[in-house]
Amino acid sequence: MDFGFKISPSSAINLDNVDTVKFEQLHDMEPDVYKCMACGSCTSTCPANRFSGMSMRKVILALQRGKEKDVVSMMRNCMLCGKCTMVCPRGINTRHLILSICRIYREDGK
Amino acid sequence: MGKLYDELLKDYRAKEGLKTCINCGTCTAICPAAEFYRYDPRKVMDIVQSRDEDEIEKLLKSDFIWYCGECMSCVTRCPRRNGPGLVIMALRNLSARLGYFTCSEKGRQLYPLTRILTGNILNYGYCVYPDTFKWEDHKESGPVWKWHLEHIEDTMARVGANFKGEGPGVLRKIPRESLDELKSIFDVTGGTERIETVEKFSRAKAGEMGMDMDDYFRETFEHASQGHLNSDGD
Amino acid sequence: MIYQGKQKIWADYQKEIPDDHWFYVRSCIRQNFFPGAEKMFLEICRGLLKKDFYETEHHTTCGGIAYHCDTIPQETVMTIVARQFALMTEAGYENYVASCITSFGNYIEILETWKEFPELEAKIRELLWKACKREFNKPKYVAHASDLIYKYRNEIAARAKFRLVNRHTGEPLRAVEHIGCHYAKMFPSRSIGGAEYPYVLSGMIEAWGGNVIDYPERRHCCGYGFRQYHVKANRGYSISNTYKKFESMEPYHPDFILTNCPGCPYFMDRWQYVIAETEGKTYGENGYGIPVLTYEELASLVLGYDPWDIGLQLHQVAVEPLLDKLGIEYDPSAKYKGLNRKDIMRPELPGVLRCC
Amino acid sequence: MKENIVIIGGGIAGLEAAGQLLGLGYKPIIIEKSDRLGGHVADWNCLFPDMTPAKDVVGRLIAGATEANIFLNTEISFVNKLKDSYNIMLSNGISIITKIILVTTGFSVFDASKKEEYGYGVYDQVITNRDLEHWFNTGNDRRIDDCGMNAVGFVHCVGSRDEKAKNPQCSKVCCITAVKQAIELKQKFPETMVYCFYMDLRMFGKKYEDFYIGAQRDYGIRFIRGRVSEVSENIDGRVIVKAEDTLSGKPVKVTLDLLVLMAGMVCNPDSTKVANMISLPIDSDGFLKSRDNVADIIDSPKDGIFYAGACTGPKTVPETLAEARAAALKIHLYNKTMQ
Amino acid sequence: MRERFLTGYNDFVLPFVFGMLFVLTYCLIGMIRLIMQLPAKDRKRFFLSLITPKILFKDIKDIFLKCLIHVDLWKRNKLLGYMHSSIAFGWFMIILVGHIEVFLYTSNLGIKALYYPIFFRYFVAETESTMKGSLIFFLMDFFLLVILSGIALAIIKRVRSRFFGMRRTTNPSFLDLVGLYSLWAIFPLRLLAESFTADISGGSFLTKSLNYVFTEFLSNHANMLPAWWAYSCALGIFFCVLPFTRYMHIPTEILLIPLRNAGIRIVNARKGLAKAQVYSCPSCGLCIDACPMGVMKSNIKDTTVYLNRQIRRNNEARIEEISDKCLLCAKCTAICPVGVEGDKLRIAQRSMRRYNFGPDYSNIDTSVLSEQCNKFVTNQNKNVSLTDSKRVLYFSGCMTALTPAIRKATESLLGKAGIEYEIMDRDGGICCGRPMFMAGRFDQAEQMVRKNTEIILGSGADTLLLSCPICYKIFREQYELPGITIIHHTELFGDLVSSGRLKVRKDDTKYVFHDPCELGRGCGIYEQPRQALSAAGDLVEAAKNRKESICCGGSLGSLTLSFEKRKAMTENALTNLTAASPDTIVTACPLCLNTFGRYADRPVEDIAQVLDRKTN
Repeated sequence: MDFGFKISPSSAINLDNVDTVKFEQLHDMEPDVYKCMACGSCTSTCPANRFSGMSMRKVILALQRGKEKDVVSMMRNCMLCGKCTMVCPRGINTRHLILSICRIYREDGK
Repeated sequence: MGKLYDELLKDYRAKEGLKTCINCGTCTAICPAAEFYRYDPRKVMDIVQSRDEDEIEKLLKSDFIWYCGECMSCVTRCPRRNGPGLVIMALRNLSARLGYFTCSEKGRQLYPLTRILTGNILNYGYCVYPDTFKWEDHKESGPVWKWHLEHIEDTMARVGANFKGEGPGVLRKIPRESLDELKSIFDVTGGTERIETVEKFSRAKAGEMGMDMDDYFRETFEHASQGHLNSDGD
Repeated sequence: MIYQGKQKIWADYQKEIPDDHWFYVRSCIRQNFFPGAEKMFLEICRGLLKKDFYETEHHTTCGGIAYHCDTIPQETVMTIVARQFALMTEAGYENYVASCITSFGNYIEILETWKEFPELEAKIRELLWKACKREFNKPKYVAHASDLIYKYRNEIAARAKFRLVNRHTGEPLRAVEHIGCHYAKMFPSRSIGGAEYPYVLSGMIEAWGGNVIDYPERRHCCGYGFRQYHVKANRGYSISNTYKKFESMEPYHPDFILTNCPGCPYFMDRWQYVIAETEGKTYGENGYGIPVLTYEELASLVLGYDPWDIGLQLHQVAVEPLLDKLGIEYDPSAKYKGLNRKDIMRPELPGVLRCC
Repeated sequence: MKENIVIIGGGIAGLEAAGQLLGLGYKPIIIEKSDRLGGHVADWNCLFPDMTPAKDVVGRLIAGATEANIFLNTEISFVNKLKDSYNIMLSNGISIITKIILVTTGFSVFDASKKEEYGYGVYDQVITNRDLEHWFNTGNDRRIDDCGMNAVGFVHCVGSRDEKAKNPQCSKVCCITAVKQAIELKQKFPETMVYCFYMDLRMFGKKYEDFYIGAQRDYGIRFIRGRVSEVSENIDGRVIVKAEDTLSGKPVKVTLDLLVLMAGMVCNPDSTKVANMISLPIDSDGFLKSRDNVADIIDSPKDGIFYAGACTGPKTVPETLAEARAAALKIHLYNKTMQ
Repeated sequence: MRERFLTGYNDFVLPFVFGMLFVLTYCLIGMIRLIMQLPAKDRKRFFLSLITPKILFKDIKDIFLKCLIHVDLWKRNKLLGYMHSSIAFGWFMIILVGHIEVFLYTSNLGIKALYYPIFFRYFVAETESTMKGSLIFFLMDFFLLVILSGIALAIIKRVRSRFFGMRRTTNPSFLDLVGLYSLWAIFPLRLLAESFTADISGGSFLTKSLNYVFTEFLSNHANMLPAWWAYSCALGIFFCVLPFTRYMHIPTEILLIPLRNAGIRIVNARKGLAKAQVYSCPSCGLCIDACPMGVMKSNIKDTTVYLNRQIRRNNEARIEEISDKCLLCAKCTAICPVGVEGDKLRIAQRSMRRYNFGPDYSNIDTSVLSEQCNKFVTNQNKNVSLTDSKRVLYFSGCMTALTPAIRKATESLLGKAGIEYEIMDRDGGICCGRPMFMAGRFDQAEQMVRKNTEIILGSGADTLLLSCPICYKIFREQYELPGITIIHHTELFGDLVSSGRLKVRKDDTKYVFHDPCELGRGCGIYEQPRQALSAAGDLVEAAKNRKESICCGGSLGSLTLSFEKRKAMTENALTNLTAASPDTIVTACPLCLNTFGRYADRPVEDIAQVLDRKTN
């Protein structure tokens, strides 16, 4: 029976269900990924931010929250220019991190 | 007219609800709307407290402020004694007054809501009344409700209601003089003016959308675009 | 769960409730959907317990739903409420009891706002005079009807014909309570038991022999959301919230749900029907739903009233499995009859949800 | 030097001040309500940033103060103001006349059960920072599964920065304590996922930031910026925590085997009691009011009465000790001018 | 001439013959495969070059100068140069003269031609006719001596490389050692063998003299046979191991030179030119000292010489590590005696990486970006406004956004010089593509190049001005911007200063100029910045400068070097720059400015800042 509306899935991030296998793989390659303190310097300096909403801070966060699809769409316009690496106060090598993400994760977010 | 923020702060609900937000997110964490809509009450608070006129105007014209269910769960938990739910009410009030509500799909729903609810109050003295609670518009009310409506004299009598009767009791007929008093209250407190404002802006919007008011009613009452709920577009 | 910990908190939220002489105002939604509940409230309080409850036909809606649907300004709702207070004052009462949680929250909120902004109260008095030529005293005490049933819970228990015990197993029934959001969330101190572990319904269940189950989403809103239900386009929000609650309570296998809010039993009852029809999922045993009762209905049942006299036939979810557990005798053929067993047909049966 | 100096409170501030005063040739009197010295620090296991064992610190302080007159299990019954001195009547019947009082009554740990939504005292698996330290010390707590746990959470700012809890102040040390405890827990249970729910991380002290970086990089502790809104218990008795992941703007929930509440420092009711007896003012944050919060934090507005430590606000151990030393010196100079 | 043995054969030639045949076959097959691996276009180009006299002449000249004389090494260090050329040239001469000798006196060699010239002295006896060849005898002994002196130096170098201007040398592999020792053994053994027979077959000052010494002890000529066997064996072993050692560079370089002269570039990371380069690496280790990463010992194994070795071994894990770590400063390329392009080789390796997804810029609407910088285009008809002066479009670049002082100074100078300009990326733009290119993701870089090209061509400018050498390099190399001059601000300001359009006040500040990798080695700009700086103050030079300038350590080239690990490199670069105690370090790259600024003990400025401060 169609009532004209339906149940919507929750937007809440359930950390119990987040698959961390790939993130652990990433962490093995990029131990510094844990060092992000979400200051947002990378986002504010990113030239791709205005085009695809790229934000390294959000990328790191989204990966830990199992939102891989968001990551791929944010990274769509990353130019690998290295500004985020330059400004990161925690010295995270974000450029290599980006390349590693491109190697580990897949476009369909799987 | 003054600046939007100042205008907003004239509302007692904003006065009560907006102190200083520290962006801790306690409100969003338990917000039923944040869980299913693309909505974050913390951001609403942050925008309002930023006093950024452009952002506040955008907010007033957006769907964002219409997602709240006014359950007030946020009020319980805020460590700074804010009431995001109250601020939302003030924002909606302002949006309705200024006619900004017609700029968003969820805002435009104010038209059917006003027609149904104020109609019920002024005609019957109830917010919800069987004569206007049609099964066709509320299929979820189930076959029981359909049956109940079809035999309402009997079902009401069976449980001892005073349906449309004189004197006190369940769903009694509210005396004419009381309804007149309600109308008078609406007239002096701005209730009538609000109904007219909503009507006026909705009429303009309906014209813009090329609809007559009945179509506009159905459209705003029934239509939900993609992108509001979290499930949309994923 | 540490019960003593909850008791400690309950001790901090006990309010004094006058025993008698109340001015009673009704709930819009309950009159529509659970007309028997309000009838039973007065029946129990007046008829059984011999308390003084006054009702006037001149009272109206408090306007709370319209207000929370943002269709009327704050001044309008305040003046409507002021008129209700004027009716109380004119009738010579000081204790005001509301049948509706939205109203209850509305009254409390208005009184608190007036306390904080006395100029607003003065303005409303002026407006009321202008509109209706009435004056009012603020009630000395505002209660919700469930507060009173809570208060009388032991008296009711003493007269009870049934206890909330499964007749077949002898085990106490597992009850889930759901408190209307506006009962305690805005002003926890005006409630019984506070906002986090409200005691008003738990107290009844305990007093009548049942077991209260605490489940993770107990505090979550039923999903009414005012405009999120009244506008058809938004009802996905409403059902999603209820669904979340049912998913959370499912592992505890509750025997029934007790509510104190007008909307909540309607939504928790009807959304079970919609979930069953759209998702094919039912939460009760054997394809039934979980019966959702109001506190008056439950009180009436334990007091031995006939289930069809109190209007349980107007629930979509069948209450019969609960009645069987309680050992309450009922006449299945009388369920959908009118007065004097007048045949008025019966509702269609839903496709998935099992009903009687 | 016959002058009586009364130190109210035998925590680390009282002990350190007593030790210093002994060194200056005084014979201070310590009045301690409980049956042992060392105050809250004695309940702790290790202290940041160098993980110094708390018992070493307390042990050294006690050793340095043994020469003082120490009254344990003693409370102040009342205080009479004489012309230029105070007559202090103790619960053990002794009365002391003194011109100099040092208030080192310290703080109380916020009663976490007051934050009802976190369910301390209601849910089995919710403990406080203090409970955790107790477990570090004794290894004895049925709530902590020695076989390891799946996930543990820390909630910062419990009863701090919270107007509803009537304590809008930052409790200063909880951030670093949470990070410290998270690391210690992770050292014991390396497989456990540890989450910290914070509003701001206030890593102001020496080497605190290193601690924080280490917690992230070396221990993989997950920091979630969002205040926990509600805790509930699931059918297995584990707790479900709800917060907003404010950095992604989405509600977040997680099921935990243990939730540690970082209960903050609030003013010790005993401080208030003492303050009432000697008519000392209370500051707007609920702690004792100093003559000046910048230049004269250890001076009360009354001559001859001094403060040291957390009775005037949340303090770290080194800050408390520094104040105690400063107070001892101030008392010494005050005594000289009196003569 | 008289043959001592009628057969003209002895078994001892077999090791040599076998080795020789093996190595010749190996090299021939290798060469054919390599040439076949070239893209068809390149292959055609290569063959064409071989019949183009000018290029052919250059090939021959280069092979002679580089392979035999090792001119590059002479320039670097005389001793090192002599060592290499003595062995290479000496051996070449011995082979040449030996063959001349054989062909002068013998005919109808047949199969014997394979070994006869090598072991000539064993098979022939001295006669009247051979006596006429005393010049040849002398030459043979002379070159042998030359070689022996080279070998002696080589042995010393193994112990004390510092004498040869090298701080560090490579760690030879086992086969390298076998090759090395057999090579070292060849010539002393030849001396020994020829000396034994010098009284019969003749000889000159070296062999004859030694023969006298030997005959004192050993009169039986039968004793000479083991010496000849040993000589042949040493040769045989050397040739057999040659393909598997660094000595493979000897034949490969002969191929590499014509390939390079034909203008072929690295396309495939492992095939064609890349392969030729890898095998041309003589493992001399010059790149080790050149590498700026070398300040940290752990990085020594990540230099180009080791990259080549790992590529030859197909050690993928190490190849990835080495190629990703490199700063791409290209200094190894600049100093490599055989012309291995360490930077390009690494970028090629990076391009082999497989990614699951990659950026895509098709969604970026360039028209929005164009609108921000189309001041030279008149609105109505989209025509370029015609003004006489330069229409400069200034692309400051991503990195300059982090050093706004450069942009501010540049704008100010442009204003002072009265040049009409427009900024292309005032609110950020699209990256030039060079960093992406350096990561080996060519397609993505190409997309960015196209997007920027659209914007630039639509801007109506005639000059594209750049502040960042990283951008500058890719704009010069990959962009096709017809009618638009691409210049770096050092060039522009250098010209403006020389032409007097910018009047710079000179004072006695001592400046040192740091040549940014991409500007100097990358684009060959060395003079203009120095000219401009000389006008502003006293220009001193760094210990290593220009082509050998040391990378600041901040380069985007490296993908893996962490922030902390770069510090030592920056400090080393700073020590080099401050050798002459300058007051101010001047650079012309935002990245260098940023990096040096972090650790320098004295002011670091961009050249634009210096000039701006000193002009009115």
